Amino acid sequence: MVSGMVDLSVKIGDITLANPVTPASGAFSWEYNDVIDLNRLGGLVAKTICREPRLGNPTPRMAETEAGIIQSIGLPGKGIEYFIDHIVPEYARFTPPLIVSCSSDNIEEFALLTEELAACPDVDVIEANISCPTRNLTGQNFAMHEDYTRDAVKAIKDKCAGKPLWVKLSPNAGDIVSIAKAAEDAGADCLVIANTFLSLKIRTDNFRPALGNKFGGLVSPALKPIVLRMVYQVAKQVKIPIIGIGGVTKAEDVVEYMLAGASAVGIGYAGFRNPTALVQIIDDLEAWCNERGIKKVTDLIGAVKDDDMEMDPLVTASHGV
Amino acid sequence: MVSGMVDLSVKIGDITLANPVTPASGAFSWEYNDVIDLNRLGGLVAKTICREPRLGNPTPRMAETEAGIIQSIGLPGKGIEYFIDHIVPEYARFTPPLIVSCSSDNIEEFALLTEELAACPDVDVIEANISCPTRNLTGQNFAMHEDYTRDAVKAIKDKCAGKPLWVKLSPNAGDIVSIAKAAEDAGADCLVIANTFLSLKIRTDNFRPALGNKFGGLVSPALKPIVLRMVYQVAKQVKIPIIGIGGVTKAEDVVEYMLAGASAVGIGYAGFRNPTALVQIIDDLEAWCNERGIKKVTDLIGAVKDDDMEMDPLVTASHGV
Amino acid sequence: MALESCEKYTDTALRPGDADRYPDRLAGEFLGLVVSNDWVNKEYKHLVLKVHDRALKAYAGQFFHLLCPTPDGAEVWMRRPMSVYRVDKPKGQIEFLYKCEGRGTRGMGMLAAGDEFNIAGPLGKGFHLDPAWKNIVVLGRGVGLATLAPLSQLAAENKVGVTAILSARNPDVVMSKDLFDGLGAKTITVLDTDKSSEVANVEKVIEGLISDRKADAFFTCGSSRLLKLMQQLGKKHGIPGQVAMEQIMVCGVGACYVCMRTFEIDGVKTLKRVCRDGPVFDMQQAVGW
Amino acid sequence: MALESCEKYTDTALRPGDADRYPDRLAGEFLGLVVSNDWVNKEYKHLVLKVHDRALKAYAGQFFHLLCPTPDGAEVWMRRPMSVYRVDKPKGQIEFLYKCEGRGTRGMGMLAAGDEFNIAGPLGKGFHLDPAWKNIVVLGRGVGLATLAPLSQLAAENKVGVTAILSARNPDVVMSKDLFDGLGAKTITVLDTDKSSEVANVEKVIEGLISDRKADAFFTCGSSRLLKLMQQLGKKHGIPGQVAMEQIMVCGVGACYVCMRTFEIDGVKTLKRVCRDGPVFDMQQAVGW
Ligand SMILES: Cc1cc2nc3c(=O)[nH]c(=O)nc-3n(C[C@H](O)[C@H](O)[C@H](O)COP(=O)(O)OP(=O)(O)OC[C@H]3O[C@@H](n4cnc5c(N)ncnc54)[C@H](O)[C@@H]3O)c2cc1C
Ligand SMILES: Cc1cc2nc3c(=O)[nH]c(=O)nc-3n(C[C@H](O)[C@H](O)[C@H](O)COP(=O)(O)OP(=O)(O)OC[C@H]3O[C@@H](n4cnc5c(N)ncnc54)[C@H](O)[C@@H]3O)c2cc1C
Ligand SMILES: Cc1cc2nc3c(=O)[nH]c(=O)nc-3n(C[C@H](O)[C@H](O)[C@H](O)COP(=O)(O)O)c2cc1C
Ligand SMILES: Cc1cc2nc3c(=O)[nH]c(=O)nc-3n(C[C@H](O)[C@H](O)[C@H](O)COP(=O)(O)O)c2cc1C
Ligand code: FES
Ligand code: FES
Repeated sequence: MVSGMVDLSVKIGDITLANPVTPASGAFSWEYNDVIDLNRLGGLVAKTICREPRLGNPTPRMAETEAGIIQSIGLPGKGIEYFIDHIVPEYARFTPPLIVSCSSDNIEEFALLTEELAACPDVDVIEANISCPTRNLTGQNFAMHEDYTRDAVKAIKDKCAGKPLWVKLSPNAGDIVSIAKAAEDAGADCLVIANTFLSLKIRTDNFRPALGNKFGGLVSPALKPIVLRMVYQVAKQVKIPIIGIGGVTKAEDVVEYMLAGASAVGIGYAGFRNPTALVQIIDDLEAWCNERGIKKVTDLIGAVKDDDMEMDPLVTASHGV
Repeated sequence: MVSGMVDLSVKIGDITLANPVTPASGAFSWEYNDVIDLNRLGGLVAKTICREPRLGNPTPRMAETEAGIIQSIGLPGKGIEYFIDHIVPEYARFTPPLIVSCSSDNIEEFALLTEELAACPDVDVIEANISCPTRNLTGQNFAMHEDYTRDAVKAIKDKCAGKPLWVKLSPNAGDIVSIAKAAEDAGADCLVIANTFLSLKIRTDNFRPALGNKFGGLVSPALKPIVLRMVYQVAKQVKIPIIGIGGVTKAEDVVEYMLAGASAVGIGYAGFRNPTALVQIIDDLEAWCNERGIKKVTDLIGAVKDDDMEMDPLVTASHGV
Repeated sequence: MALESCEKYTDTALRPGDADRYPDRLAGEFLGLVVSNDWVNKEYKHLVLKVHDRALKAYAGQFFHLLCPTPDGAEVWMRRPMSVYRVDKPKGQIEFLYKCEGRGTRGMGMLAAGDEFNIAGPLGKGFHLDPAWKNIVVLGRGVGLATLAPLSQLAAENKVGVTAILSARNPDVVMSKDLFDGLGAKTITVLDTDKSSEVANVEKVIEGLISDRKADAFFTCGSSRLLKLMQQLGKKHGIPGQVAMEQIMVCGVGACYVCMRTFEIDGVKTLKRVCRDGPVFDMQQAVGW
Repeated sequence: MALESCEKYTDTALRPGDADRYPDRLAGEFLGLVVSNDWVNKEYKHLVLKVHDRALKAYAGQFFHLLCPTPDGAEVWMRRPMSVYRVDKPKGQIEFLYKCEGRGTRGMGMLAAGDEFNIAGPLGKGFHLDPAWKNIVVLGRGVGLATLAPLSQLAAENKVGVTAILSARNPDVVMSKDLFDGLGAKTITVLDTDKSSEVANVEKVIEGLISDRKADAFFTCGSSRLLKLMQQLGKKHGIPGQVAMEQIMVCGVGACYVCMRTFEIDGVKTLKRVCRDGPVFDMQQAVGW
């Protein structure tokens, strides 16, 4: 690895990340410090917290599928008070900015929760998870609808006390671009694209759903091309930065998301598969940039070459493989 | 394989399929007769035909992804006249019912096309492909919207001359249930769920989209849990039969789709991977049913056991793994 | 003309002998080198791995999270948790005893000497030996014995006497007897074939040990039935106990809240993470295995 | 307690010796048994497979669609098309010559004697030899020679003389010379290292063959530059020709319309499927390789 040449830092609004690699909410906790050096990460992203204590969903909460896993956790947690008193301090020991994901299915409660978090000095960013597909049985959430998104984001933004608000969108929405624009209009400072795909597995041995909650969110490297398409479409239509989440397993995937228009990425699955993956991806990304003489990783953002595509099939078919 | 016990036949409206395994449109042609016995299949499904000749999309039309492929063919074909004169007779040599998929982005043209197909005696079923994500550059199509779906299906149904109309929906829609109901209301006799997921791959060696058409449809066994969830949700809300398409690679997947509420399945990817897969899946399905003493495969339709699920996490967590 | 490859996943794990940038971390990701992987009977295999020093920190009751090779050309998507069966510090080796059953463990069964195997750990809270205990009773069945076996080593190191009751379907699948024997434990085998494994008989055996003051603490793993028996006897005689639990896992480090089990503490039911709050728990708090 | 396995894919292909329910089908899916898989130079390997009788129907210019093993633990999702390099009917074997490059071909490179390898075919339209032709010229470069090599066999069987011009970067990667030589072809090697492979020189060589009446038809594969040269010379002298094309494939049987190339017929450009309309096409109709 050639080192010390490329500048890996990216700015998401006023927040500077030392590099564009962050964990995805719910797939990370300070406990990973047992295995990796958390100070290497672009950011620390806490698991989505709800205002009241929640036990979460029935077990089993995970099942393997043909190519990936479905999971349904149901946002368990000990509530906002415990979180601020006991969990924020765990993260505060480390240097990267702390992004706290939070959620509610009630706008007023969401606003209250935001207010409480914003008042906590160690919280650098509020990430509104308006897209968890498994917090209730129907899979519905604000991010499925343009109007709900706008209303929720407005109410939350009001209570951020000037702290940046990132909004996590759903890949289950039909028109991601309209929803992204609604979130931007309502004051989101960054869009996190995307949460998990609402899914079902039925066991053929006992004819029962494989998960205790019936539905679960599908997580798989296979899904990257879908989410990448969403990031690409949204990036063409909004001005705020985007964090791409879905199927990143290697440095080239970070590059691909950035080319499509993301400023950074979030990683879940890959860190489960290889607990040291995030650190390795940062190292590999640095090496990748240095090998190509890329001086600032931000040069990659939106750099896809898509403006001179040949649309005559008779011409393109005669190009080499 | 124990043979001759289970009755594998299923009825989709008035059409009887000898078994619930059909190819998916665009992933099949009579040319597969070089490799397998087409008379074994539940149905023959022709590639989507458009009224006018089309060259299709620029190459490359396929790229491998982390777990699957993206493809963008663009509905090439020689037009309806050639189709009826030269391609229908190729299929007519075989015994299973012929399902002809057709498409247009214009409702009047769609209706005309339907009329021409319905007049052809060898065509048994008309499948309206209102969901191809790559026939134009935006990925838009009727099946993204409830209203467009209703209008298109109504106009098409009018010209079916009494032949069954199957309507193929899009997994890119946000609210598949509403769209399914709109199609049912408008006269669809069966819902085909689903087409491919709009996706993008960007090459990190040259920063260009990997496909000539930029966007492509993602095809992968990984996607089965998403489509299965859609089939399950729709089956609870409509009365017409459903054909599940997405990631079927083995007999258990057919069972899983049927448990979720499908009456039959369509198969694309698995037949590309293993050209003999469909025949093998039929054999395996027969053996699977016979081993379990299932007398009619139709007993599986909607037989998922989901009505006595334990929703208290404190109780379920104490059940064994 | 070359298209991009679609290779996935970086592999970053420490190999035996690699310099360790973070020697103080409790756990890590390692590429173990397979020394041997042999059948111990028709169902179980025994895997010996040469590992990086950091992996040798594992102690009894902890587990590793294993990235199993594929048995069938398709990928195995999630790691599999597996108790440490034995740590051999002088040789720089750790060992696993496992049942070849599903995709992951069958994939594991394919490993051959010289292969690399990616493991993450050591993870979780292991067994605890109170210095006041002179004699403990270990009761296990099936694969549960793989988890309990290293207790014999721990006890030997702490000069604590062990009686190990090994329950099995038939004499062919009795496991770990040699390991317990070799470390000075007294072993009692109970079998389904001669009905000696029935709860009533096991109860008699344990009551005997209690009378003989050979039961300062109870340890179990692998059977709800046996857990219940030990809970009853523990409560009756005021004997403390520990149980090692299992649950489907994703992260293995305490982040994802997938691996929940129910526990009852002072009459209140709650959920705990098997991977980090356990896998070893206070026996009386466990609500079913 | 066992969870469902998530094994994928049925495997149904015919093994050598299996009874054939459909012996008349033109193609099939086969599990070939690897006889050998050796390096022929630093970049290319030569795979010999024992196959089911139905697979032996393959003729020169046809291809098989190969389900490559994984080089890296993740799955290879699409088959790879590969020309038949040689059919050895007496031994019941077919052979491939291939460049180890991307994931699929590197996976293929890992095959060892005794392994099974899933192939589908034979597919496509191969080379055609006109009974009127006495002498043909074969011009190929790199992996293109793997496709052209079986022409020598076909020509030998039809008592047609062959001149094979083998173009290569350097003497180490000249391929198939032995195969051509062994079947009585005259081989001419042209190299980048001594510049003999430059178009002007190759043109001179071919013009010489035309003067000597050794060029009743042209065959090429693997290089746009050489295709263009042969097109020009063919047009100039009225010599017919055939070219074998490549394109990314999905189905390989003509159903999916992924493998399109542009052809010009009577001034009108059109798309054709490499897998079924080809891979061998009329040389004058090809628009770039
Ligand atoms: C802390 C701990 C220690 C363990 N120690 C051992 C041991 O030493 N030896 C041994 O043979 N087994 C042990 N197990 C059980 C072992 O993890 C499972 O047998 C294994 O995961 C099954 O994987 P599979 O691919 O063979 O089965 P599959 O049925 O194909 O697995 C499918 C999924 O279910 C999960 N799963 C299945 N059974 C279990 C289980 N009992 N516990 C947790 N997850 C499960 C798998 O991890 C996988 O995610 C232990 C489990 C835990 C939690
Ligand atoms: C009819 C035909 C016959 C062929 N015969 C031979 C042969 O005898 N020997 C040989 O070495 N090669 C041959 N090729 C090329 C061979 O198919 C590719 O080298 C191979 O597919 C590359 O796969 P990969 O996984 O190594 O490369 P990757 O770059 O990882 O492949 C990625 C994708 O692109 C496709 N692809 C890449 N290169 C080509 C290509 N040139 N043609 C078609 N698809 C491609 C692959 O199939 C795959 O889908 C032939 C191609 C065709 C179409
Ligand atoms: C076990 C698990 C728990 C998750 N919990 C949360 C959560 O609490 N909040 C949230 O916004 N996303 C949650 N997610 C979604 C991830 O943040 C991420 O969007 C998703 O895993 C896709 O990224 P990946 O492909 O890199 O895994 C969770 C995902 C998993 C697998
Ligand atoms: C190469 C290719 C071409 C396709 N063409 C069509 C088409 O013409 N019409 C259509 O309705 N669906 C088309 N599809 C979608 C398939 O019919 C099917 O919905 C999809 O492949 C998902 O099923 P699978 O997971 O079994 O492949 C195509 C898919 C592929 C891979
Ligand atoms: S497996 Fe993630 S918390 Fe236990
Ligand atoms: S590869 Fe499908 S038509 Fe050629």
